[in-house]
Amino acid sequence: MTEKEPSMPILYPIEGAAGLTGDWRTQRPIVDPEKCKMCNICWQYCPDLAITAANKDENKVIVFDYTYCKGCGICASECPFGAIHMEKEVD
Amino acid sequence: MTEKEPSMPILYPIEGAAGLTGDWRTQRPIVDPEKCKMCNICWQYCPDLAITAANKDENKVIVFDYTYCKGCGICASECPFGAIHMEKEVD
Amino acid sequence: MAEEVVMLTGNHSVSEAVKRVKPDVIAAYPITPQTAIIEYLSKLVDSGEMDSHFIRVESEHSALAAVAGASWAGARTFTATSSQGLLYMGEWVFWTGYARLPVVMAVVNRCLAPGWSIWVDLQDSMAFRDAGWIQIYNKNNQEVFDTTIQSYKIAESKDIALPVMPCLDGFVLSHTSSKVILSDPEEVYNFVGDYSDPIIEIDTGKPFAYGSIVMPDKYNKDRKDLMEAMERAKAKIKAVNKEFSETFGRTYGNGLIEKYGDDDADLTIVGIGTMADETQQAIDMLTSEGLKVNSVRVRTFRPFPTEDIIDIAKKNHKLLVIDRSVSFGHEGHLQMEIESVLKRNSIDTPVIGKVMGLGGEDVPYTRIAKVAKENL
Amino acid sequence: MAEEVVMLTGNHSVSEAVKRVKPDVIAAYPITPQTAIIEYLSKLVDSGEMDSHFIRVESEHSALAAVAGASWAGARTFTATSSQGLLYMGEWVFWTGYARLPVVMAVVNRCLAPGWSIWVDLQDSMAFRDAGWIQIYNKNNQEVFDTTIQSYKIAESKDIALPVMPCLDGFVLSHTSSKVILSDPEEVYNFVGDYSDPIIEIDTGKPFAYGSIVMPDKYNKDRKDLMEAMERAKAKIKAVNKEFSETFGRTYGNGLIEKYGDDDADLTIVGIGTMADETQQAIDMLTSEGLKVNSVRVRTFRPFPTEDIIDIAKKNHKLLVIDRSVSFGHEGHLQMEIESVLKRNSIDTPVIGKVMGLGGEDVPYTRIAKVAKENL
Amino acid sequence: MPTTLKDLMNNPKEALLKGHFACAGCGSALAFRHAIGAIADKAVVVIPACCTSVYQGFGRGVAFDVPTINVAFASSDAVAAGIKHAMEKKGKEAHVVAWAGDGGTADIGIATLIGACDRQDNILHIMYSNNVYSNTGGQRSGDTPIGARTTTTPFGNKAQRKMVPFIMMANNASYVATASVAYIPDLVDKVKKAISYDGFKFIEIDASCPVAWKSDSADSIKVARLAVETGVWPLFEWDNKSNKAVLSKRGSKFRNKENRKPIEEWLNIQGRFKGMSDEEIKNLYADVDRQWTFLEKFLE
Amino acid sequence: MPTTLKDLMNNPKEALLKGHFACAGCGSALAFRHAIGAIADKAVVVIPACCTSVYQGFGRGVAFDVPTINVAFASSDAVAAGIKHAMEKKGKEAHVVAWAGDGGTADIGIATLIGACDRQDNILHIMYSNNVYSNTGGQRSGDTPIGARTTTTPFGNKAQRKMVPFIMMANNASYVATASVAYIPDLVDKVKKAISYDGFKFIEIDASCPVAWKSDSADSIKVARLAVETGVWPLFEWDNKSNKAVLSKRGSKFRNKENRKPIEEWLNIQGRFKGMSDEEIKNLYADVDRQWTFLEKFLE
Amino acid sequence: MIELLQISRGGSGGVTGAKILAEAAMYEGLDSQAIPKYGAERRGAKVEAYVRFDTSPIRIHSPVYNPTHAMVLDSSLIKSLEIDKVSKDGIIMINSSHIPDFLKGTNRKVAYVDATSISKELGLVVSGFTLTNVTMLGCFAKATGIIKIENIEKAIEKTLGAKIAPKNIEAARRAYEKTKVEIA
Amino acid sequence: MIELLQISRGGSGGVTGAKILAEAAMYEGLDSQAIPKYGAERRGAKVEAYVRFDTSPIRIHSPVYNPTHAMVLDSSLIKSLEIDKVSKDGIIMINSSHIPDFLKGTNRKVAYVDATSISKELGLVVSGFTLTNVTMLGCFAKATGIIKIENIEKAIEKTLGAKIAPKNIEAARRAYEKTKVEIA
Ligand SMILES: Cc1ncc(C[n+]2csc(CCOP(=O)(O)OP(=O)(O)O)c2C)c(N)n1
Ligand SMILES: Cc1ncc(C[n+]2csc(CCOP(=O)(O)OP(=O)(O)O)c2C)c(N)n1
Ligand code: SF4
Ligand code: SF4
Ligand code: SF4
Ligand code: SF4
Ligand code: SF4
Ligand code: SF4
Ligand SMILES: [Mg+2]
Ligand SMILES: [Mg+2]
Repeated sequence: MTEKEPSMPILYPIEGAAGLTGDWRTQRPIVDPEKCKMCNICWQYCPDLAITAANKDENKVIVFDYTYCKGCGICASECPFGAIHMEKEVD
Repeated sequence: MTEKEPSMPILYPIEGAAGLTGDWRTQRPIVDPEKCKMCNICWQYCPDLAITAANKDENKVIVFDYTYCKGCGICASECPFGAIHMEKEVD
Repeated sequence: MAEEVVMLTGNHSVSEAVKRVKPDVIAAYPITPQTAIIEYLSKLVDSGEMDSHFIRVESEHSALAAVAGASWAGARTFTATSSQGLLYMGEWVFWTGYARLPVVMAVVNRCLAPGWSIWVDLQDSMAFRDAGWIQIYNKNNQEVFDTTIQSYKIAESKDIALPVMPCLDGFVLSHTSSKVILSDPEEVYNFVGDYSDPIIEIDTGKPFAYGSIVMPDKYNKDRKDLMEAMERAKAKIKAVNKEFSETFGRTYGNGLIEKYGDDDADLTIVGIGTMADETQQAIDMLTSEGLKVNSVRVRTFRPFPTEDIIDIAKKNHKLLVIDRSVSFGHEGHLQMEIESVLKRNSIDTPVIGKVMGLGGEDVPYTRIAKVAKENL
Repeated sequence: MAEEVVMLTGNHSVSEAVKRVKPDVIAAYPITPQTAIIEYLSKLVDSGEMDSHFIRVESEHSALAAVAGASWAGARTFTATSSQGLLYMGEWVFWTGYARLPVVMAVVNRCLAPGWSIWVDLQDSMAFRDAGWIQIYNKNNQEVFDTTIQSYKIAESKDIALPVMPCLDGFVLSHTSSKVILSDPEEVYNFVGDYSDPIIEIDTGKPFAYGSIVMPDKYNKDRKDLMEAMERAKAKIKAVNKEFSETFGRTYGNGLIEKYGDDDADLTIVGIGTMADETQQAIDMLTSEGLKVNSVRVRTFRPFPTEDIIDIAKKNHKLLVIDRSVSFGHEGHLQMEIESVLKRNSIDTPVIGKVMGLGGEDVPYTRIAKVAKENL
Repeated sequence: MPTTLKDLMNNPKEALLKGHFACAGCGSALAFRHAIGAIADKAVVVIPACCTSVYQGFGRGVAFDVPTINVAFASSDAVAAGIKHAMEKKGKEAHVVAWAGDGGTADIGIATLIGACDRQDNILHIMYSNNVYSNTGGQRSGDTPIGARTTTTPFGNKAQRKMVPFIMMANNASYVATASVAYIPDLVDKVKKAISYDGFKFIEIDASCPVAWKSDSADSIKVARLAVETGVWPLFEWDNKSNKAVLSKRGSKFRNKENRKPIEEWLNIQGRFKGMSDEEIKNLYADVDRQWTFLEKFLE
Repeated sequence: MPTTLKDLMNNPKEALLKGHFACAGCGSALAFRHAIGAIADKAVVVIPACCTSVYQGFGRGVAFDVPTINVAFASSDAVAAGIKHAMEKKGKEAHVVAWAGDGGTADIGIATLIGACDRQDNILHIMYSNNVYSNTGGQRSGDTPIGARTTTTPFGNKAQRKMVPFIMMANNASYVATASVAYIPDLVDKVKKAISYDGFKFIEIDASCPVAWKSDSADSIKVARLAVETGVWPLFEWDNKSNKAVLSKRGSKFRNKENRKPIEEWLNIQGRFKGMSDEEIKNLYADVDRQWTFLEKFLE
Repeated sequence: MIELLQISRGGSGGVTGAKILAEAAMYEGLDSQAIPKYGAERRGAKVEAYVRFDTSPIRIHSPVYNPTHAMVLDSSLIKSLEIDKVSKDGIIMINSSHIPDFLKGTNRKVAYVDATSISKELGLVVSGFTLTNVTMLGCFAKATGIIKIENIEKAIEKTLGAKIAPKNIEAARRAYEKTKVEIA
Repeated sequence: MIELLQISRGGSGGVTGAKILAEAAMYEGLDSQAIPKYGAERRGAKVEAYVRFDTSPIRIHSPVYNPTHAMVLDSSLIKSLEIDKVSKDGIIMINSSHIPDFLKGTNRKVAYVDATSISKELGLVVSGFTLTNVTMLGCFAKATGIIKIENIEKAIEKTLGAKIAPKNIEAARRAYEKTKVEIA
């Protein structure tokens, strides 16, 4: 045995540490660009960082990252303008 | 081995559990029967239960139990009437 | 209510046994994979199905402390833990053993951190093999149920007066459902007996002080008696196993070890826990290939079944000892102790040791068979 | 400041060594008979004589936790405990060992309760022989000083990365004053080296996570490396002992064991701690009576000096192993492990085991000599 | 200047990465994202056994972009203190945070917590409370509200709720605050304020757990907001310089009982309170009153 | 009816016997004598490692005439709870008392203490404080006053004093009180009152230790009295029904700072404060003020 | 010995389903085991469980590596099934109204039934999750023939209790009737 | 090997005295040990300590059972001395102005000096306790001749430091001069 560094339980930061958690989703959030006022309340409340913030200056509404969005529905519940709704995932 | 009861570290209450602690004393309390008003303040404060309480009805002043009195001097300090003083133990 | 045949996890098997022996006081703290045991007992107590006091303590240290307190007060008690929880109550594990309190504590074996792992190995309970506890390792959920019951009968007999730790492999038994015969509650209770004449009992009318400072002579007297009680426990465990078998028709070897296959084998695989059960499958496979192999499951690691190990070693030609725990800086636990027994008794039978299955690593019987063949 | 020759207790010897290696962080909790170690260090820190942080924790569990935290952050650390304190930090003892943190913790051996006793036996540190710590048992205060220094050099080398536990008999060493040569602080520091390239170091610029959940394969990889590090530690301890001897002129056998008397004895007394030192007196007495006896002191119990034990057993005719600790339900610790080594290596030399000196029982050399004669 | 949503968005570094292992709708993960995110460049987190040890992910890597040390259950603050002392000794700057659940804080971990507070170790303890031992399947903790059905109180918890913030005030922490996942900028403010204090700082966050609370994951914010609006969870700050408590802006109007929503609104959207008797509800109201009475003593 | 000296003298049973192993002038032994003596016929005491484990005597027998269980340091309340539950289950009456030092209460034992309080286990915890770990030779505890020289703070303790009674109030014990060996009838009153409450009760007694305090053994009462008269040790009671604190008769006038003696009078008869700097004395005054400020919130 | 691999999503009752199946086997006179794959379960995430059946006592404690049969409770999970590990003679049971593309051309024996619809019809929905665990037991009984539907029903009754059992029994029975077995 | 039993009262510095003696022996070129009797010490209660001296390294760790010499720091403790255990050739050293009755007729070699008076004269009093521990070292030097008074002084200096040492050295020296040795 010539190994020099001790073997230790160390992990490093990566995206997708628990896999592509979008797979867990049974319903998905959909934004209505008409209704979105780009307030980013939804962005703030997403526990999964699965919302790319809206940008008023560039007039861009929010975008979901379905690779990781678990479909909790918080964004839909919390959007003050009812701009998000949840849809059942289809197989 | 026929012993039935398990061997356990159990002790029972006795007087003199730590021996005759009067031996530790380097000074001893002496009561002045003239001054003692039988208020029993000293009795109350003795951590060693080495004072037999005074009895006003029977006109008995306090008595020290030198077998156990460690000579702390609390009784002398606390007697409101200066009825107790401490004397060096002689060999 | 009579005997029931049910599909049950190991954890539930513990709880069902505990329910039947009617402890006065239970105190426990949750930890994976032990939780279901105490959740079920909480429910039985809160619903009134069990007439016990359940103390929801804030840690394992307090769990065993509370249970020990109750035991000093003459109560029948129960607790359960696992892994880090067992370590966290470590001071009390020794305390309870040295104090000769007949506490029963189920240990759901799980390996120790770090890395963090919730799966089985036996490092946790093995760390307390010095502590004055009887340790009984189980092979399946039926045995878990039966051993838990037996534990009370062993612990509470005055000539033993030792705490007992029934151990079950985490997840592999604790969370796996299999068939369990739940004996009639009344019969079980009668088998164990009530605990009305306790080993020790606090009584405000008859003060005593427990555990004050002791001088070395008294200290050694107590330890010697503990050592002897462990020795006596061997016969006791065998007797209880026999009586249990007469009453309920189920038996686990001679109580201390369980043999499988014929004597005079070229190789005897000695193991513990579920791996030793799975070994029997390997033995069948190897035997069917014409090999002369058999196996032994060590059921009680404390007291250590010295005489049985001698017997096995004498009757067979080579031992392959499989450990699921190890003392870092030396060897596997079973291996070391078996070797020491053979050495002490000048028995030449060779011993080969293997440590396998740490950190929940699965060891299928095919692998056991392979290792056996390599060492035949 | 140069070398000093002083009259010192074992506890002070530890502190003087610690002072010289300049730990960054010390955390400890008082317990008899360890207290003087930390009282002295508190004083040195508060007076500015030592440039360390001293954390006055609220328990032993937190003492080792704090020290481990500091070690993760790349600090050189120190703590000390005893008996119940060691048990109370038990979870962290395993944690530190498994985490490969190069912590040094002096253990002042004291027996376990109940009954309550503050005197020596080795039951406390022996309870952690599985935990992945190097354990070095000392015979006198000079060795206590020297071992504490050596511990850092062993623990902090990258190919070892294991915590080290220098052990000293409570009161018998901790409170007894005897002559100790305190080596020059600068020389000591140079011998140990600084700890500027730590085993591990938290860095906000380079995040990592330590101790998350691991799968069995990784878990086993880490444990295997721990096992191997223990194996490597044998050579390391020997090398450090040798280098120490070259630097300071003091040596302790080969580092793992210390032999006394000539080989080819009819009886070899194997022991540990101060009882093994006192045994030398018995050997002198017996030799002067014309008996062929010698002795071996096991200095490191972890890693276990397997090869040296083999060597001893081969060169002599009978071993009498004296334990100051025991696994209830089996036998003395040294005895079992020595027996297992001999069995494993097919060595016929007979082994006789005796457990003596529990709970602070004094075992004078005359008694050792008597037992030796009975077993010649 | 109070933190705004814009400030949050301009935060240069995230502490939590996408693809972690928390359940959908986990309040603890959300709290971690923002609380640790607010100090991500210099944070070191110490995590005792709890859901956070699991949701950081496993096997391939971790979802935390800050140094993370997972430790034994009853020791987060001691480890954090050790780290902080070592880093100070080595001249390195860091905000060392003990991030623990309610169990790891209020129950098994409280001796370490109080010990570190007593020494005024220069660290921040953040207790995220989901009111139970979520990681082990939802057993009662000292922070479980009266009436909650947990796996060890299947017929409803009877014991009073332990108010760790009060204990920390009594223990003279340098800064104590409560926060909620429903009020993220307020939470971030409090974290930033905490690290500006010397000595031992403590924040408890009400962090929804849809699993243990048997609530809809979409309601995770709603339920936390209702806790504040019903008076169940007072939002306040206290420091030992003033020995005074101040209600947070978003929660101040609920000091007045008349402004509070009925607690039933909070209860009814959570499965864990299903089947609560009137008696239990009465006891819960009384326990909430008790908490306010205590807090009132410290309010202006 | 408050207890009188006469009542004490008529107490049918002593809990402490002559010839125990406490040092001459030990405040703890005196406190034990009366506090446990007041309930001697039905008391069961649980004692973690502390001076009391030693002074009960050893080898031949014990000086305690009540059932006494000596237990591991960090567990007195858990053991007491276990005993109480067992005796209740068996239908036996008993006042189970966890009798512990300041170290065993405020430091290593505080998780057990708070745990039992949280569950409202029906026991009484009596903490006798000599402000250090006397049994192990006088190391600092969480209850050590600022400025005290201890064996681990040889140049004076800097950390604030931990007020366990306040922590127990914050933790909603059913009854909390402070007492002093200088006021024995008051102490006895409080013990008797405590056992009349259901649930968890807590009393802290200021118990002089001539050894650790480096004071004359004859001054054991004087020094304790001065602690009250200087305001260092407020004598009060609190219960969770009222959430109000009441100053005890003997100590009430010291609420007013003008009635207090200078703290220096208390300091000067104790060797442990020798060499205190003006700065330290100022800090001590400030810490005492802090304690009163906290207490004031609960006084009428 | 027959070994089943069951794949489901956390929160859909897979572990309970496996246990009921093992219990039904017991009534059938077989020895059996239900093994949840050990680890943290997350609602929606993939979860495995194993069931063993044998005519003699089972002494194996390992997870199942090479199942005889496989059962997938959520058709979206079919892609995660490692078909090669399933015995060539075994049956792949799936909650689907049709044979999914993924299986087509594999030449495997596939049993399928739209358990989701059945469960929904019967209101077997908990917090937005349609529970198909029990429903699919009907499919198992039909496709494998190892266990009689009556014993499945008995096990459902015992495990779920008089209150919830009837709906579930009905679901299993409907699935039993509607299950189709084909070679894909 | 020479072994000393020292008897004193808790609080009178017996342990320090023993340590200074062992240190003095070190300067004398001897190996030495100072062993406090292990246990809880109480002010005023009897306390034992032991000192060993040898020309070769000491490997014995036991307490002393059969001392060569005995030294009693407080004359009131003389009655607790088990004379039979002390070597017949040894010396019994006692802090007393005369040979106590207890020793009279024992035919033992007794060394005595009124250490209390010497200590008092020099103000060696701490919390009411007269410290005779160091003073009696002078008696030891004189009576046994094992250690030169100069080495005792050096050890006192080293242990007690420049501030307190002088008085103590003076006390030891006075005791050295005043010690009388007689057969009792
Ligand atoms: C000493 C010890 N006891 C018990 C456990 C098991 N355990 C792990 S996490 C946990 C519950 C944590 O609860 P909390 O702190 O509230 O965090 P949550 O899981 O709710 O996030 C328990 C009991 C453990 N890991 N160590
Ligand atoms: C786990 C553990 N740690 C440390 C000790 C050592 N110890 C025994 S008593 C004591 C101090 C007790 O202090 P306190 O509770 O204040 O009581 P006091 O001695 O002052 O009466 C300590 C540290 C122990 N017995 N167990
Ligand atoms: S909360 Fe609604 S309005 Fe605001 S950014 Fe999100 S989707 Fe748009
Ligand atoms: S559903 Fe949940 S996870 Fe998905 S984007 Fe909305 S808040 Fe984020
Ligand atoms: S205190 Fe004084 S007056 Fe009162 S009884 Fe005692 S001696 Fe007499
Ligand atoms: S001197 Fe002390 S021990 Fe003696 S009687 Fe007076 S108070 Fe009691
Ligand atoms: S169980 Fe609750 S706290 Fe834990 S990860 Fe899931 S939602 Fe979060
Ligand atoms: S050290 Fe103090 S508390 Fe302990 S017995 Fe002596 S006087 Fe009492
Ligand atoms: Mg929680
Ligand atoms: Mg104390």
